[in-house]
Amino acid sequence: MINDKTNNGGSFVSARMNLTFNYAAGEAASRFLVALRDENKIYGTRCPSCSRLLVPARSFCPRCFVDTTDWIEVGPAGTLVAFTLDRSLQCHAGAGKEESDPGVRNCLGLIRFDGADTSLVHHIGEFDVDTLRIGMLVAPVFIKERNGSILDIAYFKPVEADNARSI
Amino acid sequence: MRRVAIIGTGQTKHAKSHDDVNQAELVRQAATRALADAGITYLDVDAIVLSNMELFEGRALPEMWVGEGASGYLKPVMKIATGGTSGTSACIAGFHQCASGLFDTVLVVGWEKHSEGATQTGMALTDPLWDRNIASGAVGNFALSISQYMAERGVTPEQAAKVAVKARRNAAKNPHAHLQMPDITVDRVLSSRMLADPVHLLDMCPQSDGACALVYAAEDRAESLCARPAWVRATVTRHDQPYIGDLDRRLLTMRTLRDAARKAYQQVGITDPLNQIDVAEIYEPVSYAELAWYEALGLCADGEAGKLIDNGSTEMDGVLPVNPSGGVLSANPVGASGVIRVAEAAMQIMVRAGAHQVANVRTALATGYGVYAWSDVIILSVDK
Amino acid sequence: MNAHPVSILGVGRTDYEPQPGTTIPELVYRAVKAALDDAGMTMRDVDARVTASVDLWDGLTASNVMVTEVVGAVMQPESRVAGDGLLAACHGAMSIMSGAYHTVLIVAHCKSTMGDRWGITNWTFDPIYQQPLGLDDYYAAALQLSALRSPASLSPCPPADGAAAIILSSNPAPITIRGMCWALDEHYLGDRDLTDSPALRKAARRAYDLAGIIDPKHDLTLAELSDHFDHQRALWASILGLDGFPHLNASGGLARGVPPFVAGLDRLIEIVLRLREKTGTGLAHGCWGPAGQGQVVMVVKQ
Amino acid sequence: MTELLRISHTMNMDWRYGTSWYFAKFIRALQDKRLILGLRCPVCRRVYLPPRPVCGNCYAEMREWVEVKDVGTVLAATVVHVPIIDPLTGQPRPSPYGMALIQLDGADTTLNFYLAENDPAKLHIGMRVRAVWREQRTGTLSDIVYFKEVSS
Repeated sequence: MINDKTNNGGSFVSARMNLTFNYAAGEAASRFLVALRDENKIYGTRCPSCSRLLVPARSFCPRCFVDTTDWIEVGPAGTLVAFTLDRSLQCHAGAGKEESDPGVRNCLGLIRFDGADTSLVHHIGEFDVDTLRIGMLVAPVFIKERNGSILDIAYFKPVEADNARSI
Repeated sequence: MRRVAIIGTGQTKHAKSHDDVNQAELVRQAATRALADAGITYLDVDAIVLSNMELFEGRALPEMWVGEGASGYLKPVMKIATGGTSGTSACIAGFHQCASGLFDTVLVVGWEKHSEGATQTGMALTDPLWDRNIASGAVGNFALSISQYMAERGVTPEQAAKVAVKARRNAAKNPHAHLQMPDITVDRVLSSRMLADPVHLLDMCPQSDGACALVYAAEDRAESLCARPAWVRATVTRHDQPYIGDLDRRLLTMRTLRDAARKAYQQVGITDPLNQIDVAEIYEPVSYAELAWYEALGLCADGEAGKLIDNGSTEMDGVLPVNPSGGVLSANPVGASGVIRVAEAAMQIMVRAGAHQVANVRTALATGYGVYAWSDVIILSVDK
Repeated sequence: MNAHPVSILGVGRTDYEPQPGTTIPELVYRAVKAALDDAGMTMRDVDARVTASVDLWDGLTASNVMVTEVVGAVMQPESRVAGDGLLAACHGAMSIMSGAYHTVLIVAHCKSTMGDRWGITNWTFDPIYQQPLGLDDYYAAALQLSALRSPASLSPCPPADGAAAIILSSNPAPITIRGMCWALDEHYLGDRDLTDSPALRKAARRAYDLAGIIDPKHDLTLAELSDHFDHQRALWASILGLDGFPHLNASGGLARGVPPFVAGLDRLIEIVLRLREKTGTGLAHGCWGPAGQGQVVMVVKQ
Repeated sequence: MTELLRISHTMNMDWRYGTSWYFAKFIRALQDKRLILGLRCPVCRRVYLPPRPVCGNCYAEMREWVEVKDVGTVLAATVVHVPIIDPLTGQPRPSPYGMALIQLDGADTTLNFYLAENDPAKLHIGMRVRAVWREQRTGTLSDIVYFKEVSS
């Protein structure tokens, strides 16, 4: 084994990549995003083989490799099944969101809708750090100017069970 | 080494843009078609090898998302990337996986969606300390090497244009090919826009969205599933130095392809490639390169490539049809292009090439090309 | 895999630490030279090589181009896995088992301090549903920690730059590969049970079958796991059937700072070095992608 | 028919590329002294540009520096008419422009570089060219503007 503590005598050169990519969503994800944009609705698709309801909607089941069939509306409220709220995340740059937005605390969650067999990842906002817990009911807060993106939902926020339908 | 054959292939339509499918769905189209062609289901696939130029679409570990489109859930999935040769490298890796005895059925899928990215810029993301200061794109770099090639070998723009015409006329018989220009003529090639002297627009390959898949099976399985499998008889890889200026007259010498072909021919017992090979699918990113590859592949003596295209030897009805599919000049989803070469060669052996089928194919040659002068050579045969 | 096992003839690696002034080719050259020296070989003895690196981490298109010369690939065969180095070792071993080559050099390299360590991993997530949320490997691990209901803080291994190399051969030698496999989990984080890894389960089962391992805790002498985050060590161990196994990550694991993609190959090197001291059966584990979506296992024996 | 969407993402990140001893020395000589340095292989004696730690043909370490002239011979030439996106600026490079593979006196590899001349009729293999240097050099290969025919 070598020990390479030799003085290298090198420095470094910085270079930036500034590139824009335009990804085709495909028919299924486009339909999901259009429903989100135009109808405030969240859809899943069902696998005819394993019967799982996959959310967000997609064209095929990754486990059974068959086309999904039925489109089924879920939510809007769902159950928080995991979330990131770690002290180290306070200084973790990344998640493309405004640090200044008081509703967002670098918190991402997994949300399981009734009837769905998979969870949706999204931001969690407008919460009280001390009371946020797994099992809580959360509902989407939509932005005003929609453009057909998963970010047409700003975040999910905790709600009382009674209010879940009124968001 | 246990025998391994290709028993099925599948391609998408290669096109300027595929908006109806995302990358995973594009891959699934090709994979599904290959499985159907092989007469198997995704459950029969033991392992998967993927090929893609990730920075063209700005992806990091694209197999994580796109692998699902190849039925990768809970399967051994390996992503191979070696520049332009990625597709042929993946085909060779998949062959090794199957021949190793670890896996009986291996699926290889290559894809690219150039419409989603900034290919030209992505391609220029080479050595930041050197190449990025002197970027002239693939066209400029080819044009430089072509100027040397023309000067020494006396090849003419008309002869190169004939290669471009042959490719697009063949492509007109291939429903998967991107460029469909059955009426193309030498004059149209020569009057198309000059990109970099002497390379015209129609001398160059397009940028395509597309995917291609093929299925390998080990001996027993191949014979039980396929009446006429395409047996893999030789695979040889040769890489070369990293900078264009390192390569002494690269198109003239193309030492990697020369050496790889010689070794592959040795393994199969080919001494007269022009007459002993029945069809070739070679990776020609520009018309002039095909002429240079004729020489490097030993299809003719150095300096005779122009004659070979003039006398029609490599046309569909010639002694050795080259690129019946239309080649890279007619469709170039980079990560898939090498897989397409191998799949098209296999289709010729399996007699599944449809309107661009060559008669009586027993031995087929496929090549991969990438970086400045990297080569893969693969020989398939109807004989084990 | 027992008929003609692939042997490990030499191992080499650089120091792992931030090395901002050093080029990737130079790092790779040091690791390759160390492995050749360790095996008592020269580059002429090598038939082919498999490198492991990922473009976006290196900030280069086709990043293996830059290491062509230092891995001895001029006019020679090279393949390249865009993933963990232990996968490259699997590729090399299969190439030998296929009869294509006798001796294959495996090299993995990454300078994780070159770029935005976590920002890069945002580009792994599907661009439609997950990438826009700003997900990256750090968040994925944090969700995994939450799903595990762990009170612990998220603890990633320190960033580092470096390269590792091993030499595989069909020539008989004391240390041989007895089993290997790898697999991918689902991509959408919400599809996965983050408290489990079916991919690791599947890969381990095949590797154990090939190696004839029935009771891992009894049949294995030591194991080196890729704990990119501290909480993953116990999770992977439990899935591998190694709960409470005393000889786990004797090296200290990735906590001492091992670059991504080098990590799995470095686990194998740790196993080889220990098996040279004391015979036994070792397991090397690698994983790559969000919350270990990709999993690879290799079993070696002396 | 569903409306088909595309999702845009912009990658805007920095990378720090190490230079090691060999590129650091090359750049310093270029910037400070307008000097082009190559490394010589101890086995095949080829002089390499750009410098690198190992000769790929011989697998030999290179440590011997050689001064290469900023004058050389054109071995291949073209005029590029398409506006290639310059990866350094992200902007199209003004076209047409001349490019050549230039064998600098003292080097065995060729340098691909821009030419001052962009008329294909005035370019020929074998022509002698000299580097035109920037007044304000920053320590990159771009410290050379282009190569210009040596007037006889």
